[in-house]
Amino acid sequence: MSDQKAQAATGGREMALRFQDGLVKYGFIVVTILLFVYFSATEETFRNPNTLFSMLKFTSVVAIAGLGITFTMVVGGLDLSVGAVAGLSVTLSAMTMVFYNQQGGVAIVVVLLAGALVGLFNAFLIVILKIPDLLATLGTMFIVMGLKLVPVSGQSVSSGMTLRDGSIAPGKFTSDFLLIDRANVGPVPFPVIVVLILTILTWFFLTRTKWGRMMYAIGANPEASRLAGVRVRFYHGLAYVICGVFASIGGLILSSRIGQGDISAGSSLLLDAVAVALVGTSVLGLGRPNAWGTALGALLIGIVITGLTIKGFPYYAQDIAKGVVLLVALIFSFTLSRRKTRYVSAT
Amino acid sequence: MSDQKAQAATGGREMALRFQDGLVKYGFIVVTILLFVYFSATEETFRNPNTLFSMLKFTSVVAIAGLGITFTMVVGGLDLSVGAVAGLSVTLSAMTMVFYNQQGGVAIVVVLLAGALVGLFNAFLIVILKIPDLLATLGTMFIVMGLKLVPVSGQSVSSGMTLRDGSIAPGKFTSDFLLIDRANVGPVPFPVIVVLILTILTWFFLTRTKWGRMMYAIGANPEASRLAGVRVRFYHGLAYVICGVFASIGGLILSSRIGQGDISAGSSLLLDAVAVALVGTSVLGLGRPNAWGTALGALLIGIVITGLTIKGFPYYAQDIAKGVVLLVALIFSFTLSRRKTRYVSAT
Amino acid sequence: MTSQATIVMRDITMSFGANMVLRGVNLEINPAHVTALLGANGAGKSTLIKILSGVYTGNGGVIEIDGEPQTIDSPMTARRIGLQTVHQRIDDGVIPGLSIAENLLFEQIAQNEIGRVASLRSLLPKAREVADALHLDWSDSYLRKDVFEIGVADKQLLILARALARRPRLLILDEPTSALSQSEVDRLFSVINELRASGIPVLYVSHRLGEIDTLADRLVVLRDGQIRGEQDRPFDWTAALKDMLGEQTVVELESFEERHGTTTVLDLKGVQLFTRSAPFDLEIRSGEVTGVIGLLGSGKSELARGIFGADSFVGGTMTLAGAKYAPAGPSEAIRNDVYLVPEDRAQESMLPGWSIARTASLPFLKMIASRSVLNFGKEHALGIDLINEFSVVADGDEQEVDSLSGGNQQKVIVGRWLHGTPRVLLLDEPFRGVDIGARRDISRKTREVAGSGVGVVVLTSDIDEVLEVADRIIVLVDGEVRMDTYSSQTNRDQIVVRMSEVA
Amino acid sequence: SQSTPADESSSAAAATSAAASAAASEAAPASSAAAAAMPAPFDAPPVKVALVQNSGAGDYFQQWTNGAKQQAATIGMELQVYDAQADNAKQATDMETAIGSGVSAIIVDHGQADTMCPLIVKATDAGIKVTVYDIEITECAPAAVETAQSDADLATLVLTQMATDIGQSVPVGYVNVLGIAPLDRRDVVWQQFVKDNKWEQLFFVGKFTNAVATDNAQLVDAALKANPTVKAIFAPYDELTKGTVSAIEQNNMQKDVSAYGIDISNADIEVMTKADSPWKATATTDPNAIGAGVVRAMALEMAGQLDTKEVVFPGVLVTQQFLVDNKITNMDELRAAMPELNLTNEVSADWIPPVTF
Ligand SMILES: Nc1ncnc2c1ncn2[C@@H]1O[C@H](COP(=O)(O)OP(=O)(O)OP(=O)(O)O)[C@@H](O)[C@H]1O
Ligand SMILES: Nc1ncnc2c1ncn2[C@@H]1O[C@H](COP(=O)(O)OP(=O)(O)OP(=O)(O)O)[C@@H](O)[C@H]1O
Ligand SMILES: [Mg+2]
Ligand SMILES: [Mg+2]
Repeated sequence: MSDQKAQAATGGREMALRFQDGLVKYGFIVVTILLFVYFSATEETFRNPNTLFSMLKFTSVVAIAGLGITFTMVVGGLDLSVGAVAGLSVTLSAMTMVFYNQQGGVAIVVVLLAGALVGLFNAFLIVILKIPDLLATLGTMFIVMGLKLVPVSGQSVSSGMTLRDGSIAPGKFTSDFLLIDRANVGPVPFPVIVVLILTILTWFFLTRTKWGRMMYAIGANPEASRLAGVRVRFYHGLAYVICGVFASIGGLILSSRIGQGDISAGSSLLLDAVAVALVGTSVLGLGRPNAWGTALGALLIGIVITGLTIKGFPYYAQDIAKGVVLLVALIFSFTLSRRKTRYVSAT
Repeated sequence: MSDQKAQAATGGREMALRFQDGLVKYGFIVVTILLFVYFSATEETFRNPNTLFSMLKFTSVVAIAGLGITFTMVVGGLDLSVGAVAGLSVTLSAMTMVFYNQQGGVAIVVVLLAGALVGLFNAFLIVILKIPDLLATLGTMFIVMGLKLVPVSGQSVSSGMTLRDGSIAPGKFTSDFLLIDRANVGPVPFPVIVVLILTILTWFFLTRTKWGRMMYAIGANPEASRLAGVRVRFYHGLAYVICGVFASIGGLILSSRIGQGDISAGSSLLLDAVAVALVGTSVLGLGRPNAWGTALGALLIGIVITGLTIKGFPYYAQDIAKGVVLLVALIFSFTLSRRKTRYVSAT
Repeated sequence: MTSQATIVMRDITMSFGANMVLRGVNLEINPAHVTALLGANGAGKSTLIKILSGVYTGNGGVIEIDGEPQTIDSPMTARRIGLQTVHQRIDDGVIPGLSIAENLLFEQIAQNEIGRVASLRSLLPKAREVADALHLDWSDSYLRKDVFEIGVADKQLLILARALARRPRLLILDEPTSALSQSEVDRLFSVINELRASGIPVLYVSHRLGEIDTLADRLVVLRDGQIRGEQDRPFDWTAALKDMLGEQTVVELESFEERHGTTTVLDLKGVQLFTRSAPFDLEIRSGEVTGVIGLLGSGKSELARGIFGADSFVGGTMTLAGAKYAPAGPSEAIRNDVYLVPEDRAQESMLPGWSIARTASLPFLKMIASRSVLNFGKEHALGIDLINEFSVVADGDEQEVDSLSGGNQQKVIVGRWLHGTPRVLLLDEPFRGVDIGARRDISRKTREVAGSGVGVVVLTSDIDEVLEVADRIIVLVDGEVRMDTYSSQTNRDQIVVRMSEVA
Repeated sequence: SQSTPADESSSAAAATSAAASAAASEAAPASSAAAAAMPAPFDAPPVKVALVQNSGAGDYFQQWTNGAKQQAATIGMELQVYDAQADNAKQATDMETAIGSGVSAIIVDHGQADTMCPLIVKATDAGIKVTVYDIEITECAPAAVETAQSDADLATLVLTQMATDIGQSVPVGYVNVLGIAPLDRRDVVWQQFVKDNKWEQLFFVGKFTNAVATDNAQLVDAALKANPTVKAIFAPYDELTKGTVSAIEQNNMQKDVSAYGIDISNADIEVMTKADSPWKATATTDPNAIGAGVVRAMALEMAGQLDTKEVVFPGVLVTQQFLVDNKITNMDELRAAMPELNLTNEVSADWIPPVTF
């Protein structure tokens, strides 16, 4: 705040400052493009459109979870339970189809409901019991991770498995459900379409509608919002419900991709999704969580990881890359940016 | 906050309020004791002192990492890189002894230096580059996780392994190093002693010295602290360096326990340590991060998990338990507590 | 009282835990009247207002509007009934991250008075209408700006405009002018007069008696949670002050004999405050109180913060008692015995949940620590000292500062610096939101300190305040010194003229 | 999770065993009624034995454990299960707790030799009988019994098949993660086959994460795009194989590229038998049977009837052809068609009722 007065005061070299602002605003996108060009130039495989699409496809889950987290970041929180929810969705969808021999449609409904339910639970902890977001969702994470394993006694669910009563599981992953991940629209994989739609919806909701504005408001200044008669608790909770639903959508794609109720699914999702959403806050120098930023963040990380893999780097190079990307993004929005970034904290 | 005013406003029934305060202050400890009594009563194995000590030993690493995190929470941040640092320590100590055939003492020095170094890096990101704590340490976490695998090309380091150049690794874990975890002082395992000492040191530093006082000040209101002459950047950074060192101490114990450079070591540490430190804020109804709270939190989680294991619950029951314990603790300090809890946010 | 009172409050009570703040307030607000609400810090003014505006639901009493009882259980209901409130804290009014336009329309959006779906562009015209309520001619590009980037003054104006947007049945203003410049205050008053003319009642809270004198038709005084006095024009101020401060008789402004410092303690050379402003030289002398006065934005805080090392000047050098002085930060300034009481109490001085003793000892931990280990005995003594010296109203040195009323909070954070050994003591807006009693206490202390050979600088935008405390008066305009003289050699009017001169 | 994946040949549900073990535990008293036949210490049930697992998570370990429990029930052995959740450090403390808890024998299932050896020695020194599964401890803890499935054996079985299918000097791909004991052992065999058959290894990818199949699909996908000419891919762990298969399908290369794996599960069978699946053959053991076998070894050791300190459980080769011909859709049918999976003849004795799955 005052640093920034000082910074501004030291100004005068207008040119320099304008350049800096440009850097903050576009630097990130430029980096993304440069990387893309570099990889395409050096790796013929990378140029191949299939590569591009399967890359987008692989980042779709992270992107969707990231969008969910974006909502919670907008209201000044952070949902740590997205990974667990995605995992839950995988197990649940498998159970619905394999144990109870239901149609894919039913599985989808069940999963979305479950996601909303976990979101409601988070909302309850946060707005009713007044537990800070970060801590509440951490607790939820542990609980969901554990609970989902109870009905399947800790096992992955796969068709033809033997049930407790010794009978063979009647159902299997229905072909239509498997299409969620495997269908293409033209050359474009269906999950990518989903990401696109969800991003546009999120963007519209957050920037163009009353509800979105209220969410930004309670994130930035809950007290002022309350004094202005905003139903703070409602919107705060709503963000978590939406986040839960988004996470479960990501879970559906995962489930359809794996084709069985893999109990380990989703465990690596949380940190990536958080990273993506954080990177997103700095894209375009907006300095606040936003839909396109998150989507771009996912894309960028996808590019980096695919690029490195094709270039034959070992898997642990990817973690380093993730970290570096994240920090670069943060430097853009916090170190270089002269306006205070308004990503409000989680507790 | 203002909700809480409202809550307060409805007050008046003094008795009830006093009971509530009692609950907030001691409820948590009571829960711990009850659980302990219950398990001891029902499980003869649990009564056995060996069990008690190996339980304490088991929680020692989490407790130490938790103490580290406590420092960063005091200055209003949160260090997400502790798990990665502990993992790094394991790999580094193994490399020093196995690859370079050094003494255990050397390994210890190297590890502690590395821990401090990572802490410095976090400090740099946070106080110089002004990246919010949570985000900066998230980035560091990714980078450290990846970097530690480069020199060992992603493999666990064990004595007698073949090196890149095809030769056999010259060294092994020295017996004195292995004693770190395996030595006993009387009946008490050495790691437990370490936890005790570190807890006392932390408690003294935070509550009895001017440094600790200034750290709490920074956590409460950085700008006000700065204008009161506190060297905010220095102490904010210091907290992260200390945290790094603590994390690496935890890593040393892990390393000596595992007896090899297990690359997966520490991966489960972060969330547990955070949970413990958070639980700690609510113990004694202090509502702020504090040394004894963290230690007690670790103990409680240790009791619950050991108890459940001995009672033969499946592994996933433990996650559920962790979540529940965490939430109960949080309800004590946020829902019931009438004073605003002062765990300041992470960003 | 006229029978057709618009708003009637009967036996309003409110308590925070054990602390009973309002003990049966009876208040009538008549149409076409500006009713001024006076009261010492902590009298309960804001609390009363928060009950009227549905922020708190009081524990007792009735509110009648045009005869029928109303239950105001939320800000929403209050607004629906037509009670518009501008709360004391500016930060409680604006939402950073949203544009000025969105902030102007915020309540309407929240209440669905505007379409649920709208782009920023489509909001601009409506936003301009709202701004017009206060004759603010803000350009579209300005309306698109993030509220975070605008000055305190504009924030206050924005909030006022928003409150006026829909003609309210009652307008409630809680210390609306503490951040406004004179011209802006005048603009606000003219709008208030229009409202009054059109029959709309206004409830007005302020510590600035001058304003109340020019504006109010009636004044009510709140003390110990009850109405202790009501007057219609013309006002008898001594009576009002007695009602306000009760037994604690007003320390009559003893016309102090002017002191003239001889030795220059701090010497500023070629100091430049804003990039747009010209550099100037300035000497701060020990043994006298230097009053720096200027409108908001004139750079008083820049000056103070620069000397204190909290921010760096655009340019210039300083020498402290002959030695070169260029503090890298506040800690270095303090080591050189240069202290600052900053402008914004809540943001820049107070630590949430910290006791009086802890707050007081923070700048001088060395004094209460031996080899860095704290001595709680000494700390306790320090706290008690402070409470006695400044007659702070508190349960003891363990009470949390947040739970004190404004004036007492200010006493604590001013008083704590006097435990050090100041050579230069800077006070930025030390009287903001402070009642007359506390104000006299603080200014008396300040003069004592100066008397003991300290260079004291008081920065304020209020003429009464500066005349009350300062030996020497410096007028600051747009970051430049326009007048530097002893108060005996100037007068109020001259100062006003100089202040409002534009470069 | 670092649970040695190579063994996670996920197969039939824990469920079977759960049901059966219920039955068996009723059988337990009966068997002790015939206690005349039972050698000490099993003549006085229940005999407390601790099972210290590196990980109980996931299908493989669930079934391993249930196989063990089921066999244990038949001879009045009461298992106290410690589960370290793939955390080597926790397994160490679990082991200490077990030693302190006063059991007469301990079974150690997976873990790091460096971590567990000193503790195993500590146990054997304390007179506690120890049987380990899949940890190399013969040198460091000679007093304990070491059991294992033969990874070399498994790899040889499937690679021989691969060699006969694709012949010599062809371009191949390799998906594996080194640094994990069983995968390393399989790697040795692979290197040998590559040399002997003059195969040209075009790529070697693979990473071990919490979601192996999905994450490796991404790697192999990229690798395939870079090397479209490969004829066959060896991925010696079914999670890796599944990833490989889905990557091959991503690129519609089922016709040109075939995959060879190790381990099998219901899901795997589904994958192997679906129309033009590239997964041609796999080699496996049944974790239920292994669990039971290890318990039998422990029992014999406790009764002083075990004449060796090393027990190796053989694996079997399962080809796509075999599955299709016999219309096999899940593990139970596979076991029916391949009774040798039950290992009933390995380390058995007449007083130990055999269990099948
Ligand atoms: N949320 C709260 N919790 C506890 N006490 C409170 C709270 N808000 C106000 N108080 C106390 O109620 C009393 C009245 O506060 P209030 O803000 O109404 O005074 P005020 O007349 O507005 O003073 P000022 O002129 O400084 O604004 C004070 O003693 C204050 O300490
Ligand atoms: N953090 C900030 N961001 C944007 N504008 C600011 C900030 N702080 C102050 N300003 C504005 O900059 C101008 C100079 O601020 P400053 O506080 O120095 O004025 P001042 O002369 O001290 O008047 P006052 O002390 O009454 O606010 C004012 O218009 C103020 O509103
Ligand atoms: Mg007030
Ligand atoms: Mg100012």
